[in-house]
Amino acid sequence: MSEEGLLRKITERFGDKIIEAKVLGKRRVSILVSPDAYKDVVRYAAQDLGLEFLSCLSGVDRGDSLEVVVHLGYSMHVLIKTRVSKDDPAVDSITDILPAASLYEREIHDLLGIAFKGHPNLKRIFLPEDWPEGVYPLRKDYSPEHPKPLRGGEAV
Amino acid sequence: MIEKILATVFFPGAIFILAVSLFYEWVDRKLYARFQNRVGPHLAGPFGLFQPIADLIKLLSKEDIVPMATDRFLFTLTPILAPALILFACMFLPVAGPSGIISFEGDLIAVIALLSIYTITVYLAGEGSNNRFASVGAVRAAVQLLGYEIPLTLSLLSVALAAGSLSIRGIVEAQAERGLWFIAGIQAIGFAIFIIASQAEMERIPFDIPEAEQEIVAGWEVEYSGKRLALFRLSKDLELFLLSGLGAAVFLGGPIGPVIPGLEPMLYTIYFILKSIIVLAIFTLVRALFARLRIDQMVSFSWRYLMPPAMILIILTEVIM
Amino acid sequence: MNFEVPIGPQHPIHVEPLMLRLKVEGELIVDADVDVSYIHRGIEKALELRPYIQGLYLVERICGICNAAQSLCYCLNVEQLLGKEAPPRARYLRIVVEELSRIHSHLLWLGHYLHTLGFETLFMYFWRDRERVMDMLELITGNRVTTAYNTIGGVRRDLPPGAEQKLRRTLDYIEERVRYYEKVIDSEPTILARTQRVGILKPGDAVRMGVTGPHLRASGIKHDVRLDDPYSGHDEIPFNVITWDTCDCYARVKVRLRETSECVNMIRYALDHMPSGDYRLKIPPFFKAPPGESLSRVEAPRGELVHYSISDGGDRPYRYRVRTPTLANLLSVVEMLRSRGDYEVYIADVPAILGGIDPCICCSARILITDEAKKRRMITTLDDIIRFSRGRRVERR
Amino acid sequence: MGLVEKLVRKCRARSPWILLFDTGACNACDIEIAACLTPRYDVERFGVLAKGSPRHADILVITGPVTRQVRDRLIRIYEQMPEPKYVVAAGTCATSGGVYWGCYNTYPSLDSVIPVHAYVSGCPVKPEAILRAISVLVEKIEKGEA
Amino acid sequence: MKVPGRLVAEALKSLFRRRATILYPYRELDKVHLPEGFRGRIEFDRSKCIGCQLCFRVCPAKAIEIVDDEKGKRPIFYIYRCIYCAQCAEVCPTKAISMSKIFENIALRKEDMVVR
Ligand code: SF4
Ligand code: SF4
Ligand code: SF4
Ligand code: SF4
Ligand code: SF4
Ligand code: SF4
Ligand code: SF4
Ligand code: SF4
Repeated sequence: MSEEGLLRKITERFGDKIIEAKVLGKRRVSILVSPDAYKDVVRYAAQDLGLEFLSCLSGVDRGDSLEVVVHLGYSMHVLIKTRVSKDDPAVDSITDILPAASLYEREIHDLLGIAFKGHPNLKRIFLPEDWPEGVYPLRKDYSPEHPKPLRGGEAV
Repeated sequence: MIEKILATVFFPGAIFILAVSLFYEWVDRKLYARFQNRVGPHLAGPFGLFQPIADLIKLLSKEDIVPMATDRFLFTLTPILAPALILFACMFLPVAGPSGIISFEGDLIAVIALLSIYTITVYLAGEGSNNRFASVGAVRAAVQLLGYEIPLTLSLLSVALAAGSLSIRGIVEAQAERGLWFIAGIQAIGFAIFIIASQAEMERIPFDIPEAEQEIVAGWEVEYSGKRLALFRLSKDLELFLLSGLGAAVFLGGPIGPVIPGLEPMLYTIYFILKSIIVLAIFTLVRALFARLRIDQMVSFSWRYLMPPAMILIILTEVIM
Repeated sequence: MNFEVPIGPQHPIHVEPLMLRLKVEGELIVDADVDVSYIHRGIEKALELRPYIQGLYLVERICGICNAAQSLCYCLNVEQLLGKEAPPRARYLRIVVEELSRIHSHLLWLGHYLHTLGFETLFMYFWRDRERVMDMLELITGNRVTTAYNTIGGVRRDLPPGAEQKLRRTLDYIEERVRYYEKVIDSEPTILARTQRVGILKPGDAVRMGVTGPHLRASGIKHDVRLDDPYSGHDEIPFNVITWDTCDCYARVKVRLRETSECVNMIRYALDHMPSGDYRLKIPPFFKAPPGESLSRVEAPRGELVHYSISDGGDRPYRYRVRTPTLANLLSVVEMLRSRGDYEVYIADVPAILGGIDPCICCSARILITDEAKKRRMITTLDDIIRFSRGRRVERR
Repeated sequence: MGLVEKLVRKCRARSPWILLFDTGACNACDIEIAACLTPRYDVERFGVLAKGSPRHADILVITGPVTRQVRDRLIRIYEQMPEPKYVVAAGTCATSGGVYWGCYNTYPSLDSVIPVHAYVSGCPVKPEAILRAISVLVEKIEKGEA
Repeated sequence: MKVPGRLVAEALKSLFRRRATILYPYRELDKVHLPEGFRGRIEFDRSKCIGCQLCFRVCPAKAIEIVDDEKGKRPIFYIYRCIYCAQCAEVCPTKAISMSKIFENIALRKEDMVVR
């Protein structure tokens, strides 16, 4: 299946739910979908297009919104993205379609604060237990104390 | 009387046995390292000979920690009891002559019994540290006992049967009379069983299940540190000496060998040490060759592969006699 | 008895702190949870703070064992952003170093796994032979483990004179040794007893759980990024993807053994067909990457490695996402450890499952027990739980 | 200094048992320390044994920057060790945090958490450097300076 | 074929073979594998430096501090922070920085690990 063919299949099937679809390069395809269709697109890709292997799930802070990126496929690498607003961000969990997503969803929940609706066990995974609630290190508004250049060998 | 006390305390008694068993630990470690193409300890003393002593003294000099949760009584008693038991058993070994410091008809059985009591001490040591896993580790030691004890006993008994005596002295003398060691002949099977079963008794690979690998001294030992740990290590070394000595005495003719008149007592000791080092080398080799079994595999292994030959052996010995 | 058994996060020799929390009812594990937070350093955020050239060295230190794969993936990613491609010679040199470090990683794993099984001597032999590989890595890159070899636009140095012969000699040696070890492992009953039919992961489950790398191939699935998505001239180099279909720990040993020989052949081929020419592009140390996103995948020794980056046109990444193979494989552990329906997992299976997948997890062996009845917490090692569990089984019979 | 004390020091110097603890390292230092146990380097020469229980160890070898989660555990392990105890910071991370500056989850260096007796810089430390560090520390112990 | 203890030949052979161990810290220093191009402790030639601060900007570990001395801006290298990547040596326009073969960077006090 070629990159364009794949895109065509998905856009035909989901029509205007697809906000943007483009080919990033050889074996790389990116699709931006609206949050309500997100789970269906993933299901379609995984079950009907045979992209059943979830290789990664990423979260991105896009400034005004938060983005979830699903990476699917062995050879062809399809990125299915969706964006949600920063206040009360939540998307559907895809763990029931792709169990592999469960750790990644926890990671994103932990670091970016996106809630995954329907995740069976959305607990902290990376951050320490005493990490303050509501602080998400991967968001742009969080910045760790940035050590200044050295003085006498110690960052000040 | 004085002589007897001296013999018990110095040569060939406690002090000598302690020294030799520390030496045996060195031989074991060094050989093991050589099998692995390494050097092994070599900085403490010539060729690292004093390594075990250094370990011991260091441990003795360390801070003594008694964790709160432990049973103080057992925590104090077992580290003393364990080496004492084995040391006592070592007294039966014919180190400097055909008979040990203590010798009576049936002392072979006494040694076997002492080994079992030692395992029970280990069990208590684990229980005493009152750490769930230490105590369960101790239970493993006890379970393992069921696996190896009967083959071990049978292999020794068949030799006793062949020699017509239940005392170590009797067995040694029987070999001297025939001019043939028991390992030559069908008792070789017994020797093999003895080696494997002792490996389990000493909790060494492939049966170091209740004991962790040498790097993770865990299990029943996990809560012990400093002096107490030193005593447990000592009892391990003594056990090594006891079992290789027992093997040498029972299967390799003990201290008997060609004698230069007038030098007997010395030669006895030399022969005994040499032969038991051969047994020790076999122990070490076995340790280098296998992966660790799981305890269920260990138990089924010994019932399947150790028990039947041991049974057959004892019947054969009976028939031949 | 219902208590929680966290495993981790400290172990004597080789440690990556990781904690598995197992909820057990008697012998049965009812729930498993993984806590990898002990190594979480916040690298993804830190990458946003530094220029690309500095990020390269941080990425190498996400994990020391696969550092060559990590830095390669990073370089490919940034090169994609810049729209450049490394020259052919650089690509081949990258393969040489990548495969060398794969050999080193596999030998390490094998020795390690045997050590997990209590086979000290083979562990020593494997690591002894691995030293030869480390010498080669040091010769080519200047350091034993962290190679700092790949750079944006190529590699940082050419093969030093005389390295090729030495490398070939080492390869011959390794090939012969690996063949010998395979024979030993295949004939040693104690090893077979501990690995065969232990920790089975069926192909279907493996895919569902997103397992990658040798672990996946040991479940009989033929996937390898080098084959499916060639990234550094792998389409020019012939190699076999090793699979094994018994799906157990033995298969994982076999796959890694065979892959080691395969790596040897790949390096030989790369040396034979080494293109001449430049080994790096001239790229200034500081640059701004054009806006866009890029994604690179590399077959690291432990599986597929994914780097995904977004640039906003600045001199440092806007977002850099790293998905390491171990995290992908970890999930299958968690899933395999959870009893559901008629699929039952006992504590007794924990070491088998963990050890078969990744020895480091197995070996980050500290166990914290929370005994609900007694409200007591204790720390011991994984070995105790192994013993504990095995023993339980025996007692039940 | 009495004879006994001299002997004890000597024995301590000849039997340093180590405990390795990874406080968030990248594994490279860990495997290099593991390599120290294997035939090429063989630390057992010095009488070093790698122990699993803090109760049995004399020297605590730390690799990696100290992460927030591991800090309390590190302190606990340090406290569980019987005196006399020594700490070696192996690798740039442990000595100073090294490359992990700006990571929100790490402490700046090991010596801000527990006392350190010897520093070994290297990324990763070459096994020889670890051997050397142990021998340097051991000499200090023997002289009674550490 | 399953044969227990197949390794016995190899183990016995190692008994008589030369040890694989290098008796490093006390003997056999020359056997330590240190190839050309090994990245050890930084060596800094102060006279060559022109004070461009490139090394400072590129250092991924923040191991370099720039101080003002009589000649202008000059770097100080804190070895205990250095990750031996040699990136500074690579960018230095005058090759004032080079990587030596010193790998034993051991100190009992941090302050001893500084290169000026
Ligand atoms: S089993 Fe554990 S301690 Fe032993 S070498 Fe492996 S990782 Fe290290
Ligand atoms: S790679 Fe993962 S675990 Fe490591 S620092 Fe980054 S987010 Fe944390
Ligand atoms: S699997 Fe991940 S953590 Fe392990 S060595 Fe590779 S990159 Fe590092
Ligand atoms: S804890 Fe497990 S993996 Fe680690 S050494 Fe022990 S048995 Fe091996
Ligand atoms: S699991 Fe992987 S990353 Fe973790 S310690 Fe092991 S090899 Fe390294
Ligand atoms: S010092 Fe370097 S090699 Fe060692 S743990 Fe830190 S980053 Fe890894
Ligand atoms: S070698 Fe690397 S870490 Fe060290 S001073 Fe130079 S640039 Fe910095
Ligand atoms: S890059 Fe070289 S010339 Fe420039 S400041 Fe650094 S040492 Fe001096």
